[in-house]
Amino acid sequence: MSFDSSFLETFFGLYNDWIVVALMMCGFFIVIADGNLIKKVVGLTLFQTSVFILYISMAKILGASAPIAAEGIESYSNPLPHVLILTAIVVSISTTAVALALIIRIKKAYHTVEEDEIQRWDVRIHRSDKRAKVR
Amino acid sequence: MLSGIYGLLSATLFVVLDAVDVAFTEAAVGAGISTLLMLTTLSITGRYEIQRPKIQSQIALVLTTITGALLIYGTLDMPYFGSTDSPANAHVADYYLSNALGQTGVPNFVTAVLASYRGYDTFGELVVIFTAGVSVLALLGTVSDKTMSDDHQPMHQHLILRVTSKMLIPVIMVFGLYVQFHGDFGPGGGFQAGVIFAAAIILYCMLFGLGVAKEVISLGMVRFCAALGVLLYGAVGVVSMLKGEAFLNYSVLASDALVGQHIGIIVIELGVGITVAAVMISVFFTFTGSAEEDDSAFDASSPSDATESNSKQVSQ
Amino acid sequence: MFTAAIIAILVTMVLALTRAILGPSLYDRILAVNMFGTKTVLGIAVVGFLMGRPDFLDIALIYALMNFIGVIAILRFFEYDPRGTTNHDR
Amino acid sequence: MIIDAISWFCLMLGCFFCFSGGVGILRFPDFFTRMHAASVTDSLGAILILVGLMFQAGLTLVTVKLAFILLFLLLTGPASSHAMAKAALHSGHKPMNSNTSDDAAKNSASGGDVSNP
Repeated sequence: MSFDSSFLETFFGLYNDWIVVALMMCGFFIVIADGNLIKKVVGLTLFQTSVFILYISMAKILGASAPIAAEGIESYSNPLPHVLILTAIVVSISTTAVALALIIRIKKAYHTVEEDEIQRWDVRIHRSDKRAKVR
Repeated sequence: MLSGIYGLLSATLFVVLDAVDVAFTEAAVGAGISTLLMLTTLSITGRYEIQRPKIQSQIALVLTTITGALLIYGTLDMPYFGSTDSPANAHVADYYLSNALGQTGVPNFVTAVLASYRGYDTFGELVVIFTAGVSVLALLGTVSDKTMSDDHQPMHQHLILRVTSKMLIPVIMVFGLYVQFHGDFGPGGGFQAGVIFAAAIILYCMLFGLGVAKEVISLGMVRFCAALGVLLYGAVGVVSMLKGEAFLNYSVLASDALVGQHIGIIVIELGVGITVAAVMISVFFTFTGSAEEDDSAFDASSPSDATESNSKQVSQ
Repeated sequence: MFTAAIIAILVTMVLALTRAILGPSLYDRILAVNMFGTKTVLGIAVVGFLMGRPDFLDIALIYALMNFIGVIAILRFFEYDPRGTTNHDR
Repeated sequence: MIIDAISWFCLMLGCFFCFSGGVGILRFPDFFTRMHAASVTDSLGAILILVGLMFQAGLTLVTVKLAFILLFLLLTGPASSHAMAKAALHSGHKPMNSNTSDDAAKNSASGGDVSNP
């Protein structure tokens, strides 16, 4: 019985972290299991989002309100993680844009966005390079 | 896959809702711009995908499960959700919460911390965004200037959509300005306003074609604005240095410290807004430009890059 | 009462999400996502009232905007494709 | 008091419409009926819920913002529904357009989110 209640307490104390872990692992799974480069980028954004949620849930204080000063409100949530994540979101979209631009370039050069096909191309080009040098 | 992105991000917004400013940014960036960029890329690369052997994903699944279990084991030591005395809430946050209103005169704590206390940090982020915009231009920008003069209007079938959007675009822009300058008092600020402003232009570009949109706001001007915003931010810092204080200390900008803070925050938020909007617009223009160039290449049935890569394999 | 409204909206969102995942055609999914977005807007508005701080309405407004732009973007990029089909490779 | 009652009535009715729309989008057999369910209840539910909230807020800036949201939803909702219906009609009326059976098979293999008439 006591074990049960302590487990429940842990669960309600930490469920935000567990959600973050689940999301993060979804993103991680997509990144390592999928060969499609766009899907990898989607996985990365998922991963990033889970980190955002981690920070924001850390900043939350139960019973507190959004950090904008107003009359009659005593306690506010912690504004510092909000600031960090606000800028991080905009930076993440910029980096995502760069990644997507790279993918477009890859598509134009290789005519595919699948990782193993790209590697096959690379290997083939490398071999033909070697052959040319031997000659 | 398409809606997956969208639905997930909107769900994120709900989770994040206790942080107003962050929710705002996430709504504008995560649900809006990032989906747009993904869609553009997807329309260029095509939705083709090969099936992979099952075993590979099973290995990945095992790996992620192990990592996840380890992480959950690690969370057992974390402070409980919403607790007041957790380390994250203990140190500098109290200082901000009790002093920000008196020192900066800005009721929105997030804006106060973002623009005033952590001004260096935000400047760095802004430079990162600018750099990202520059590198996208460096990667794809060379191709997009050729397709300036196409009268290819992608959605001319949708008359109702076009009329509605024409009505909405000015409203969106005014809303963007409101968010920009109301950021001191409510949720909002330069980052969000920049994204909203960019969204209005992007909407126009999607409905009326890239050529028309470029006549409204030319690529050169967008590039100029991207640099202008960063310079504006830096200039505020330099001016405060010239007045004998530290870099980005706004208190010396006017005779009264509070007024100085106010001026400084408004100007740097403006700089942030201009740069973010310009970078987003230029990224979208570049992406769409390379998509349309792709189209015209295929229309002419002489895909130049295809022959190029063919020649690569033949010649070697 | 606000709680009841939120629960109703959440249930509707779940239903829409189910359709978005099941959805046999692309358009079903777009429709469901659009509906999900509208419900999110309403949900944010109601949550703002529930928490006693209706400052959140700006977020609802921008969410409505982004929803619209998203739907247009999907239609724009996957409907009248000049090449006829999006996956012409191979 | 009366205003409160009206507001609750509007909210509950709006929730009912939302919910019925949700059931409709899940249960109806094909795309156009689903679209009917979704878009009609979307507009009606949004109007009722937002008007209910407006009664709660009284005459403040909040009401103005709510009115803006309402205006926005009323403009964009039908417009995007119309565009969607039109797009679906276009791709539905030419059953094999741009989708040779070969392509369609590939699509359904790659994720199955292309209509396969």
